[in-house]
Amino acid sequence: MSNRYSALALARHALDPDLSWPRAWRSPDPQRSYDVVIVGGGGHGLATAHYLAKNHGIRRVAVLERAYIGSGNVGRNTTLIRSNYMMGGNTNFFEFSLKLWEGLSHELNFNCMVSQRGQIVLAVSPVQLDVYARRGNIMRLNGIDAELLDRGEVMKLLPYLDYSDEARWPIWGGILQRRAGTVRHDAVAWGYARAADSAGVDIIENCEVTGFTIEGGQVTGVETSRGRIAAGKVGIAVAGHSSQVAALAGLRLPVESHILQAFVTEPVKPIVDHVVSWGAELFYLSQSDKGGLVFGGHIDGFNTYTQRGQFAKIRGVAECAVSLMPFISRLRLLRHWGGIQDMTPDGSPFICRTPIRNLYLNGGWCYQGFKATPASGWTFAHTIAHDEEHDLNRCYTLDRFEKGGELDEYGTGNWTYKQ
Amino acid sequence: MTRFHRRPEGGHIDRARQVSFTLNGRSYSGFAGDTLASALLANDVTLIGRSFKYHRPRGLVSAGVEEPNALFTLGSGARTEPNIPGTIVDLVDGLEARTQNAWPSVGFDLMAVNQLAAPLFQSGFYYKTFMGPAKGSWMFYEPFIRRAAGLGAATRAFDPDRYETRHQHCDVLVVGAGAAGLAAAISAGRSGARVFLAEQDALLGGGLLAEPAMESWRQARLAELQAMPNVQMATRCTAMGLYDDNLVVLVERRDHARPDASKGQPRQVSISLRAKAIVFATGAIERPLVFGDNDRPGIMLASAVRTYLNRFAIVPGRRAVVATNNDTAYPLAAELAAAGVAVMLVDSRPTTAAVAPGVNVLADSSVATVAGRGHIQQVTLSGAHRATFDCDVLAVSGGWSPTLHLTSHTGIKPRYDAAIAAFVPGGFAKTHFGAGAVMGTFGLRAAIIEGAKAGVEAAGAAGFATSDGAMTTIQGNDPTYAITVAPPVLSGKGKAFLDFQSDVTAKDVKIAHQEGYQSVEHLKRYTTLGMGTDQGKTSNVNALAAMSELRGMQIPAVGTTTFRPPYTGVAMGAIAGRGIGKHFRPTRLSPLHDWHRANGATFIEAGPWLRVYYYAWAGDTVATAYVKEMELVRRGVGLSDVSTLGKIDVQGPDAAEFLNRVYVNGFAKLPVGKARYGVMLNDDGVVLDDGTTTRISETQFYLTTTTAQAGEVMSWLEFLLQTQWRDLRVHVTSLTDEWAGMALAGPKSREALQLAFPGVDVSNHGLPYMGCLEFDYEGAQIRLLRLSFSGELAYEIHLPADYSIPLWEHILRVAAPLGIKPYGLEALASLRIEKGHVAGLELDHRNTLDDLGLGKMAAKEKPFVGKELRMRENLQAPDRWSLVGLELLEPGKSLRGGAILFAATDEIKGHGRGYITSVTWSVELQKTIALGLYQGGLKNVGAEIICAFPLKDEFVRARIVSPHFVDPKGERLNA
Amino acid sequence: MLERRSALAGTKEIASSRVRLGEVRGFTLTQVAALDDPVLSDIRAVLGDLPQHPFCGEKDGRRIFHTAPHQFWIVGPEADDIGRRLEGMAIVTGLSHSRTRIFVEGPAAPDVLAKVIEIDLHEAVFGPGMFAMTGLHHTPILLHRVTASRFEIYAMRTFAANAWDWLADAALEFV
Amino acid sequence: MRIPCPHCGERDYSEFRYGGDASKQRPAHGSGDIKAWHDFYFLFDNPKGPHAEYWQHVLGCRRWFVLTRNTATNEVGGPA
Repeated sequence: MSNRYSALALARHALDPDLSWPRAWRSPDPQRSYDVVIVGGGGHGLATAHYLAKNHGIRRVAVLERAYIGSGNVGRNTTLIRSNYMMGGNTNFFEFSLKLWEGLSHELNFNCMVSQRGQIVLAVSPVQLDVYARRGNIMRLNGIDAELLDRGEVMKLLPYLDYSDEARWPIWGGILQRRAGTVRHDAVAWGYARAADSAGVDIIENCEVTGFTIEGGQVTGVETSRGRIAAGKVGIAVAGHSSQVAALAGLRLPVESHILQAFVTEPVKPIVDHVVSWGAELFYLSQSDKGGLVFGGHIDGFNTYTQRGQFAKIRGVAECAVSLMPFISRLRLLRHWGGIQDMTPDGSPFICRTPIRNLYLNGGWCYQGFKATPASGWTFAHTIAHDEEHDLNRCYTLDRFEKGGELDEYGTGNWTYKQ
Repeated sequence: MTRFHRRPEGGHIDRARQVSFTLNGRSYSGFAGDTLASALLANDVTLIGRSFKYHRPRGLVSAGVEEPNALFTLGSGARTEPNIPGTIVDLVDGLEARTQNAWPSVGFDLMAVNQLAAPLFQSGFYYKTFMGPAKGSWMFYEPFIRRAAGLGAATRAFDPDRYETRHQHCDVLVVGAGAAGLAAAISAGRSGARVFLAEQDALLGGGLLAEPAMESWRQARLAELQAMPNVQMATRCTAMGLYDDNLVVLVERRDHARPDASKGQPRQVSISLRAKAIVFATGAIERPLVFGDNDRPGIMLASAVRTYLNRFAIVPGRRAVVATNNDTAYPLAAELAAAGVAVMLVDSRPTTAAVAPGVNVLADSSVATVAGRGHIQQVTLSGAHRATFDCDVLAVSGGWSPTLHLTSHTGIKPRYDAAIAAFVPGGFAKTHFGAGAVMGTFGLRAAIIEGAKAGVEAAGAAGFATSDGAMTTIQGNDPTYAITVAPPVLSGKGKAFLDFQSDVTAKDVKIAHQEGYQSVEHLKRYTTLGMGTDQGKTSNVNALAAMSELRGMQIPAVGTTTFRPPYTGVAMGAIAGRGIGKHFRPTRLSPLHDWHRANGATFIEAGPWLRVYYYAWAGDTVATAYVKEMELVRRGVGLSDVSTLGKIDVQGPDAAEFLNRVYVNGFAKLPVGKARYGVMLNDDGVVLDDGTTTRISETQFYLTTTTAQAGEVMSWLEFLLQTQWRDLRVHVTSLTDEWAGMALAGPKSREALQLAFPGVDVSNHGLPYMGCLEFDYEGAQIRLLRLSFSGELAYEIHLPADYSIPLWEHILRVAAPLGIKPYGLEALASLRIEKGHVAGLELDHRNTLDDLGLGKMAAKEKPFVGKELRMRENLQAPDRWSLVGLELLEPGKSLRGGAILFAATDEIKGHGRGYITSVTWSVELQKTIALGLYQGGLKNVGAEIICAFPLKDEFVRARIVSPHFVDPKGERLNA
Repeated sequence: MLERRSALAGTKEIASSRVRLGEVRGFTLTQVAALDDPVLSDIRAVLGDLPQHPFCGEKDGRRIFHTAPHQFWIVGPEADDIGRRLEGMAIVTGLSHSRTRIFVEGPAAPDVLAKVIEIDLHEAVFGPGMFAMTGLHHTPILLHRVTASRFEIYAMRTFAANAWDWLADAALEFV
Repeated sequence: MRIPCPHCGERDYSEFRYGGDASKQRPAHGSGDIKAWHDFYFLFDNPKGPHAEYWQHVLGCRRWFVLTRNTATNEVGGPA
């Protein structure tokens, strides 16, 4: 019977208790060799496998995951998608990603709950509003939706913010991207896995890569906890641990690993209908479909691989939440957690070849890994298949710092820990 | 007929203090010492909610924080608080509670139709549908899903209550004041260590509160503790999380005391407690049994029935069935019998423990099905005795799960102990200890002894060697604890619930397994098991058991889920404390602030600073006022507050060499008494900051930075001196707070100076451009610099901050005949635009010296920070965007910051050739002008370009000109 | 002569039986730093024995704080010539206007401070005569415990009003 | 996390400012070697384990110092 998901299939299963759904993805043993091995079964790795099969007809692909798929940042982020970028290179890449998001549930036949509820970024000074305007103008000039809001318009859309004189920084206005929003993060990993699997990709969980076999400057396979696997090409997509895995191939990266924390409150009936971001201090919040308010702030600010955050930062984020939206004060925090992410000097990622032939890198995602997932997989698949960067990811190379090609979207300067 | 009723005596309640409260508007009464849950139960209110997905009737399951069902919305108006378990709410007079998730009422809930469609709602159903018909169809379905989800409703009104934070330190923290915790606190306390005993409950005693036989022991221990001044006891105080280096965050709740925010009384206090050692005595949480319709009201955890019976003196009807797979339910059966309840004890194990008289025991039997929708009425058994019994309550015990959440917050994985069918702490850090049920020690006597030992060890770890672990305990041995977990029923009729709150059944786990969501995290995320407000405290282990059954593995092989803080939900306000509203971040004020405020200033936030935007004398809106203030400076003389500039004292024999290294231009040969404009790069060759630095003596410089970068630059200089160039004999100190600064600018500024400081030679000869005079005026040390940000003849007067207001007033007074007035930030920033000075918007960590038209400043010979990396290919590209001036060519239209620039012949799309940073009306040229960055920069002078601002559908023509709109030759400032 | 005007000129002392909050005016704060050890002994020749962090030295009506390696703060009377006497031998920086001196006094003083100050204020750990450079609401302060129940805070002048507001608010429940 | 300031003693990490990898050797002032400066400034070992790093006690004595911390556990101290 068809494995296709639909309301009809659901009804059929409801009526016939003996009918059971097949596995969303198989659990195969690794074969001896593959055309392409992707290291890392997170959103980016699984998306890459999907597009390798779908766009390039490369099906002898294995995705190797150390734990269970989606165990990394795809399941730890705050689920935001947007394409409000102004630097050449970023703008089109992230808009391409947003376009892929818009069709993703259909493409994967898996409801990822792509919710384009709109994101509003709030400016706390006239100067900041000018800076946002520059970004918004660039978006419009590249066919991306953006609207400039004055204080009054923000008050209409977000009546529950603190507009009183008690507010430390007044809200001067904001910029709205209606097509931005949220996505059910786990569904992205599962949906890509299911699609890739049905195209013949082997998804191998609990399989840790312990080394690379490199002959004459060219990668020919990987050593894993489940034995050696030969590969024509190898792609690394393990953001958060890129330095660790790249080191196995003798590479040193422009990356420091930092923890970013995320938070969720108890579920309540609909109360926040947009994604709201604040310019006073990095802070962003949205309400999940389950009803919890999901939010986050800055990285803790020093490199670490522990997935525990510092309480001082937790308090700082709570102060942001309550100061911007005082009603949150009475809601209860249900859970907070941390994810390890690659921070790069300029805050922009890598999707590129490496000094080792047939070894490719996807990482350095800083804050923006989740929203980039579809475009990241799409362009990484292209880069692997054609052994060259696509126009969309041409600026995300490893050597950009040697050339002074930094892509500092937010003007924070070349500091991994200040991005 | 009533089922649950209150006994005339006994329990930890104060019958002398009656408390009245309402549920859904209807009044009830209880006693002081009740929880909302116990009071409702005493009133025989057993149906208190509807389930999340299927809207099944639900009743109380527990008597503690683990409660999955009995969630209420408390309070009203701005104090509305949803999803609060009635089991943790102190009953106070006038308490308003409402049931949730049912319409119109929990008794008759129309949403119960969901139950008909139940098969549709099996786990993961929403991933499989709501996709059609078109792309983005989810946007149509989502609102319905959102409204159906979300448990209770919150309010958007601002929280009127106050929350505090407190920092505290102790030697030994004991978490949990049950038998083990009390013993630990005492033995640790005897060592003289500072002990903090934290208990989440309103009373100290934990499980002892349901053990009548232990009451005298509890009282005696409390007396011992009260006699120890070094022991601090806190009730209603929950340890929410354990963080690095023994930081435990506790949240203390004071609702019961009716705190008054206007008197500064906090509703909750979050305590950041730093402990040298920690004893975890957090106890254990009982698990339900898994069988069909195991969620019916009247089916409660045995420990809960016992707590309601003994602590709250509530008898659960006339007939009770107690179903268990372990020994801990037996005392309850005995106590129920003693209370006159007909008890049937059903034990799934073949052999049973000893039982008290009056208790009928059926071994080798389990609950198969139950009858009764709104409340349980019958139990039908399977196994050895396939009988059916009527009952008013079914008390169940599926074993115990140690409360190890806190112990695992710093990453220590729990270990599965098959003997007790539960996870226990997988190990401890040097300074961590455990005692009692959390360690799997379920006997009281053993727990007390273990607690006393842990207290001694913890005190030792905290540096208090000698302590006395001798502890009065109880006679006789603990009853043995044995448990046999029967495999959970995964099929059969009637939903067998694992997670009551999220409505996750055994069948859902089966489906997850079939579809391959088999790792614990996949199971949780796919079925939402354990994701509710109770965070799966009663469901995690039963779910693991179900999955291990399906996978044919042992539970440890299936794994455990990671516990995340907080242990129980914590009000966001309590975490934030007072760092909200106007106290969100510190506000920084100029030493002249009081004068500004008293003299019609409108302020604007500039980073941490409050600066003067404009003054009332010039107008009542910034748009009109700043132009007047500019005219004042261009035509007469104005005074402006520049105290926010970063100021740094650079002293030492190598001070000149030091500055020579950090600035791109030379400072080694700067003569004493002279100032010089300097630019610093970061190591990457990008501009870090600019400012004017004055040589006070051979070995002392007075360095100024921009307001925005002051902190960065100070830290950077300290970094270089303290870690990289330790050979340089230089010391730096911030003077930003010590010195105030005021800019005196305009053609009449010299006259104003002469009036202000008669006897000081401020002639062009006495004080030439970029010169500096230091003198004493009326007891104040004055540093008078001749430099200009506006391009006019101008000076900066720096002096110790406390003198700034008197001097400011003096200057305004004596120079009044010249028409002097103060001017604000908007005018200051606009005057610099006219002069083409770069500032914050141009110094954005992306631009190079050449981008800002400062390339010529870079020294050819001497090395300087950033000299190497500024030579990188792209940073030297000839077509980089660099600083230009712009003149508006279409009067009546406007230039705007953030506009994107295009050549006249370009198609208006893409990223353009540059952008506008700053715009102003030029009083000098009487037209709108701007600064911006443009591809190729000044090579395009004279070119006509398009300034695109599509956000407002504006496309305006402008001409590229030199950014130096005013006095390009600098005749004015040299005059 | 110009009148000195404090950053807290506009504020009024807060007083109750449990806590008093006010400002100490009219003092000289001189920072003296040595680039090497020999200079330290020159300084000793003028000031006598130098106190070691975290203990505040009291001598000739002056308080001396060891604020950093080879660096001391000397808090003296309004007219103090100590800076001039040290000039030439060490690096001297006048900071009299850079800090605002706030006192918190009374039985509840430690409770007020514990709301915002992270260090252990227990008398056995941070006793009379000790000081610490630490944070108050994100800003650096020097906290000096003068007696068991009196603390003095040297706050940055531009943040003094902020520190005052914060402390006054923290003291509210004790007033 | 607690960080031991060499002058002020142990304090919460929020009193400090992180300054990055301290094991990297800054090229000599004016060395002129762009490649060396690139590697120094832009590349990181980013080890999972002991890490020597700069911190400044910004809310205290303002000293910069080198701290060894295990990035896998946040445990402070031990050999780099």
